[in-house]
Amino acid sequence: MERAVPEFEVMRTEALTRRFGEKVAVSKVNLSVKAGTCHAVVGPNGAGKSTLFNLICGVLKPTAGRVLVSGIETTRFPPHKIAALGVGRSFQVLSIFSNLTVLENVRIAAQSLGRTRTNLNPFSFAYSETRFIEMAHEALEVVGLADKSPLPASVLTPSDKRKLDMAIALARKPRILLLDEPTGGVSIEDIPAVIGAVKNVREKWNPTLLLIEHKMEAIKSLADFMTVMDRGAVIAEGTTGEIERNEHVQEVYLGRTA
Amino acid sequence: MAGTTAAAVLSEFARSRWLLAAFVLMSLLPLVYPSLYWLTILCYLFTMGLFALSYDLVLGRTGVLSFGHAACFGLGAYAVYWVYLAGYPFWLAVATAMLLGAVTNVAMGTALRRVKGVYFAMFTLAFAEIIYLYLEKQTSITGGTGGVFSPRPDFLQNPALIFVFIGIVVLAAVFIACFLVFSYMRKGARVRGAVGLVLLACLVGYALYSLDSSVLSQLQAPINAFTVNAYLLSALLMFLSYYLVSRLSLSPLGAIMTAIRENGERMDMVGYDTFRYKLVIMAISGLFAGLSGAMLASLASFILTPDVMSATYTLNVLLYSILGGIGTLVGPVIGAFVVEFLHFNIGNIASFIGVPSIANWWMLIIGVFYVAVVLLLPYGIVGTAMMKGRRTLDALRKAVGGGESRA
Amino acid sequence: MKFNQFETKMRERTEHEIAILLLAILASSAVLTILPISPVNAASTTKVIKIGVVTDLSTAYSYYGDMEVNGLALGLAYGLGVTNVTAAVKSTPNLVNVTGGGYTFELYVADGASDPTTTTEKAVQLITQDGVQILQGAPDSTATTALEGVAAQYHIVFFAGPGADYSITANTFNVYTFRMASNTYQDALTGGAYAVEHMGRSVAFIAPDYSWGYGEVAAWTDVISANGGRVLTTQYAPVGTTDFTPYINNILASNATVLIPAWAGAGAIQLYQQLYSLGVYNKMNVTSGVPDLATFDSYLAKYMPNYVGMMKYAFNLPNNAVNTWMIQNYITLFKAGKLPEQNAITFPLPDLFVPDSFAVGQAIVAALNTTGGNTTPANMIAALEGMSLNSPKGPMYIRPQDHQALQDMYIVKTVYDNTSMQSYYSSASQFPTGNVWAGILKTGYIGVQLIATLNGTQTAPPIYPGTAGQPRPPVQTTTTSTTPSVSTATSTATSTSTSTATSTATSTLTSVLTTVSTVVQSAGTPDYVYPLVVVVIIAVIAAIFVATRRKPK
Amino acid sequence: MVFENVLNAAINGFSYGMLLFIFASGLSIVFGLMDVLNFAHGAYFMLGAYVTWTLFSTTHNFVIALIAVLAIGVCVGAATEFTLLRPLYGRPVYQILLTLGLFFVVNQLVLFIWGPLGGYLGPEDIGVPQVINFLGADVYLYRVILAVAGVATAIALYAFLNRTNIGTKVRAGSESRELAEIFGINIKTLGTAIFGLGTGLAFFAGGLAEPWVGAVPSTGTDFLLLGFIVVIVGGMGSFSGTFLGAVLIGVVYEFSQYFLPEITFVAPLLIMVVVLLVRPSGLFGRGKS
Repeated sequence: MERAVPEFEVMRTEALTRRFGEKVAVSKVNLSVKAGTCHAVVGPNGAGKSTLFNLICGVLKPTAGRVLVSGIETTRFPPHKIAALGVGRSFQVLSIFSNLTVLENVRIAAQSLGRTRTNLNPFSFAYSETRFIEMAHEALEVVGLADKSPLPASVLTPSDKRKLDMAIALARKPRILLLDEPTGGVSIEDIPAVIGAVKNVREKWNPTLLLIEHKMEAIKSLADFMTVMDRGAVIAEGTTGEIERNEHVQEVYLGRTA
Repeated sequence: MAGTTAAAVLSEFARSRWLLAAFVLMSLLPLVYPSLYWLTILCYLFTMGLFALSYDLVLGRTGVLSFGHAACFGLGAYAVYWVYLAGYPFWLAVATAMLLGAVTNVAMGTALRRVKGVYFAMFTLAFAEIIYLYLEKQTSITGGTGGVFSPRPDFLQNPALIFVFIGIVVLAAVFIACFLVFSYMRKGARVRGAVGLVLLACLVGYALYSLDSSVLSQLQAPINAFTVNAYLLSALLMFLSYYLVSRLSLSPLGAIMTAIRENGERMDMVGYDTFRYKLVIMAISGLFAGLSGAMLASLASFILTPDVMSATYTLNVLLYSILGGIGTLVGPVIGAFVVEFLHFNIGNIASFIGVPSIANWWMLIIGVFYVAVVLLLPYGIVGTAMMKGRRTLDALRKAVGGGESRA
Repeated sequence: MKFNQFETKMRERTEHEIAILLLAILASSAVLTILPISPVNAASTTKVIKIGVVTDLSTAYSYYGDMEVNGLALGLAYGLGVTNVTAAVKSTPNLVNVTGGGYTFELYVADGASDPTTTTEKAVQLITQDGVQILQGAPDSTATTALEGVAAQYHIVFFAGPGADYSITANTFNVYTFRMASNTYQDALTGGAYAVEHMGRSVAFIAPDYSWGYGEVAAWTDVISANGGRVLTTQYAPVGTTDFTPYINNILASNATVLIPAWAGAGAIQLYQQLYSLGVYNKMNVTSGVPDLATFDSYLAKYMPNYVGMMKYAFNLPNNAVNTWMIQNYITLFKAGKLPEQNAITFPLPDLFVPDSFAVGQAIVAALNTTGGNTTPANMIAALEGMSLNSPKGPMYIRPQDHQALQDMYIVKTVYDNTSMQSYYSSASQFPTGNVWAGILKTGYIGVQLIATLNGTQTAPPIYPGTAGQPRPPVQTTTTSTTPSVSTATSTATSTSTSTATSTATSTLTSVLTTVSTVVQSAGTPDYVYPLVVVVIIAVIAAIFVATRRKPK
Repeated sequence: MVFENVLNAAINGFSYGMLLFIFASGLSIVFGLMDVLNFAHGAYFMLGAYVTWTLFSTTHNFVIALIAVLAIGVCVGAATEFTLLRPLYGRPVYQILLTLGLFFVVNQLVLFIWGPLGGYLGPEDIGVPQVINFLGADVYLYRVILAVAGVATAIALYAFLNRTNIGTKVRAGSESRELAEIFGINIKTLGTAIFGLGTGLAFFAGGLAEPWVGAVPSTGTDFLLLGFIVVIVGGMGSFSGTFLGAVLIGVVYEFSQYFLPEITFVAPLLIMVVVLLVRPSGLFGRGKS
């Protein structure tokens, strides 16, 4: 279902370009993400989707072009500053703290909201700051891991690990959430659960979602807008419906998965 | 208000009662067993234990491999020498040592923004070696290869000081007694409380009993008084630092350290300036390294050579950590105890097991030791004990009646 | 609540760690008490004197360490009038026994590895654990200096070993230090004077770039300028240099007529090899100390053809009864493989540093005869100062001012020698199996030939100002206990390392303490009172604590 | 005089660099393929020198001794990897500690077997004249020979890595272990072989160094440090990087020894520090960590 979306954009990239030597991973990508929408970035492997995410999050610095998050230029910001602007991100290759408990995984992420003075105070207790623990619980609730919070993260199932990765990104209530293949490496029967989790996040907290996905059903059920990339360049943009009717996209991308 | 602070203080003591017990036990040793030999060695063990502890903050807790730690240690040691011989008070010298250690470590840490992993290890190695080679040439301030005689503060040669320490120890003993009674009052922990009380009473009693004129009269020789006092002071500093560090690992910063070790990139992505936190940790670790260096210079060693800045000490502390168990604060300390204990007593042990000739094969022994530790104790003594021995320890606690004392 | 669980988990973890720490400490302190603290003394009928020898058994100087121990053992045996050395000298690793004349000397040999830190650690261990009453020093000068400090702190007599730095009996001298070996200044007085007289007046040096090198050059420069020579250039090369070409070129450019290489340890081979291959020997006279025969013959001889220089000792240089005795008994032990420190590279005849340590042994016995077996430093020092004795190097005189033994020194020429060895060994079968020198019996070797002997007064180094006036510890009549646990020191004598606490305050305080404790003990209170008192105290505190405790909900 | 010094410094620098290259290329290959920071390498170098010394005194033929020592080194290295290093892949700190242990063990063994004094072969012992006159300057002939030998070894190694089948496998493994395994390369066996090769190179370098620096216990440590510097400066696992790094360090080392002796031992360290600050993974490093 198409939902009514407000018009102001929370994030924009202008002619974003990144080269690795000769190879152009991302070329002149103009992306405009509207608040509260779910914007899917699709494309075959090596289309430069993850590179685009890395550029947005500041892991990589662009060769040219700029990134704006809610009007502020973040092109040269280090990752933690961009995160401080309310950009959360989950990873294609799972990135969690395997040897910590599920709760601690999320709590430590929430703790990053704490003032430096409290974070550096050697005589306070990590666990006496209850608000972070409560935030962590909320994040775990919303992705549906609350019952597993005491377990060490390493024992979780792949789908739960995906959810945990998402919860870590959600811990500090980001306004923009970048999900890099939330269903990647998840077994077929678990995929609905993960998609359900993302849906739940949208309903409960309604962050702006920027989504990389291959699974068509996931895209259909989640995304309002789609941007199709191929060899680093954007080849089509529009609402999910439009893109589905776009032949060019059909034969470039959907043709291969179908 | 007062009530809550008192409660906080009490809970602090409750947390560290084992530490207190260990401290009391060690501090009563010179009374129970007044052997200059063992006191000298244990003083050195404590120093190295603290050094290993400071290294574990960096390597074990934060996962940063640094080969320059000896620079903080050695510069701390020499800072005491310089400041104290310049005529400033001892505490100021120690403070300077800690500061210098911290500054050195931070200076190395600044490279972390760009240099990572093995390259950072090599960078720190070079950094420390340059300092070492430079200062070894400055014969006027470091004594060159021959080194200098350690600065030994006068007040440590005063026999009266020992009673200050005994006062501290008695205080600690009293606190332990309180908690033993406390646990005795708790239903189910009776046996442990009673046993503990009796043991403590016997220990303190025997200590006081053995404090007779023969021991005291021997304290009039400055060297004897110094040895006893240096031992007690080093014990105090080591246990105090251990308490602080273990406290630190419960703090938010401790949690951050662990998370950085587990997954530094993700920490960046969730909004931590990991580089800055790493610098903070380098600074703290440098503080303690400098302190241990100060202990070496003024308490534990007889002479001070620039070698204390050389890679040898870094490699030793690496061995301590691996042997004891990386990341388990106490592990490196124990590792240091074990290695240095072997190092000093290899002669005794050799003659004890009837092969006195191996006393001169230290390098071979330590080498085989390295290999054996790495291959046989992959998680170190404490690591293995904490994984395998957790069950045993619980069983033990049940056996002595503390089974359900955990919340 | 969940986070409480976590906190308790955390606490539990640290508790486990600390528990383990406690256990470990307990275990270690248990081990401490098991291990032998002090070895059992020999038969009580004979007087047991414990001597600690901290030397080098593992690094490049270990050959000197061997000489030191062997010499000391033989010297003690000679002093005790032993006739059958094989019976008198019993050696196990790190412990050598020399018995005779109512004495048993226990030599505790420790390996200081020529590292000052290790050396001091071993010395303190020997003093505090084994309770040695006399200390002997190391081949390395820095280590020897460190040992001086230890001796002063623990108040025991110390004999410096091969470590020849002049400062040991000068800048860093203290009254506990004695030295029978010749020091670098005596070397300089011997070699420098000869060089200026017979080789040329313009001199160049090459020396390692650290304190030992500076000391050497300073001493030789003094002597040379005193004898009317002048130093044209001094080349300092960093320790570990393997390529001396630039320095050699500079020296050649300076047109000096005499080159004096002052180099010891690593790099010496490369230095002499390059002097040789760059033809320096044809262009100028090269002289300096001739090293020990073993090193010389196995490494340096081929690069030092018919070399003339000073030498501390070689078995064929002095000619006196003591030397003969030493050689004979050394050979006896060598053939039996019974030398205290004997291995494959041990030279079949007493080498460079054997006579010095031999003299130490003689001096110790002589001093003990004077003091009646009393080893307190006061008596020993009084007995040793001004002592003269006949050493293998001829008459020796221990100067009271700086405790340096004056002695003969030698100027030698290196020669090919295939006769003198046969006069001591009839066939190679007399060598212990595996000894690398078995071959030289028929092939011969590069030895030395005496050119001149300078007596003790000719080679007497200047007395360093301030060494003479140092206060001696007062002489005692009663022998002191030598329990390993504590060193009973009565005076706060001079210490090179620290300023000791003022004796008055100490003594008064201690007197107070002792009186207190004696009062407590003489009150006739039975021993078990103390534990009881403690229990009562603890109980009272506990009662108060429990009474004021809030009810746990 | 100045000309002579410059000439000698240049020749020594280059040949010392070649020596360092032979030594460090072993380190570099091993690290590239297996990410093992081999602290035992220096000890193997020293051991090589001693073994060559002994072999020569028995065979009286330097070339044979060198070949033999290379073979021995390969066996020793392969044995080490197979028995000790296998269980420790992916745990760098432990590998460091293990190889350190080996370092100490080998040092002590050398002390046992050959004693502390060390052994030295003069070039004339192996039939090479000490000095030859070249443009009026005294030049150490052996060092020229050493330089030539070093270049030859470099070429041989290059050919081995780029022309042979196993060489390509090695390079593939250095790029990515996982990929190599996917393509059916038995990375374990390859590791054993390569560690053997690396150690063999260390032994070989030790043998070549014998008539120059001699066999003394301290050489192990000195060369280990220099070798690490070379490898780091060049970039771990990069062949050309190692070669250039070796020449650079060698030349700097010798020139400072000739013209600025105070900084002889500090200069290489300074270079490493600067290089790391400017290029965090070495001059030719691929930034793999």
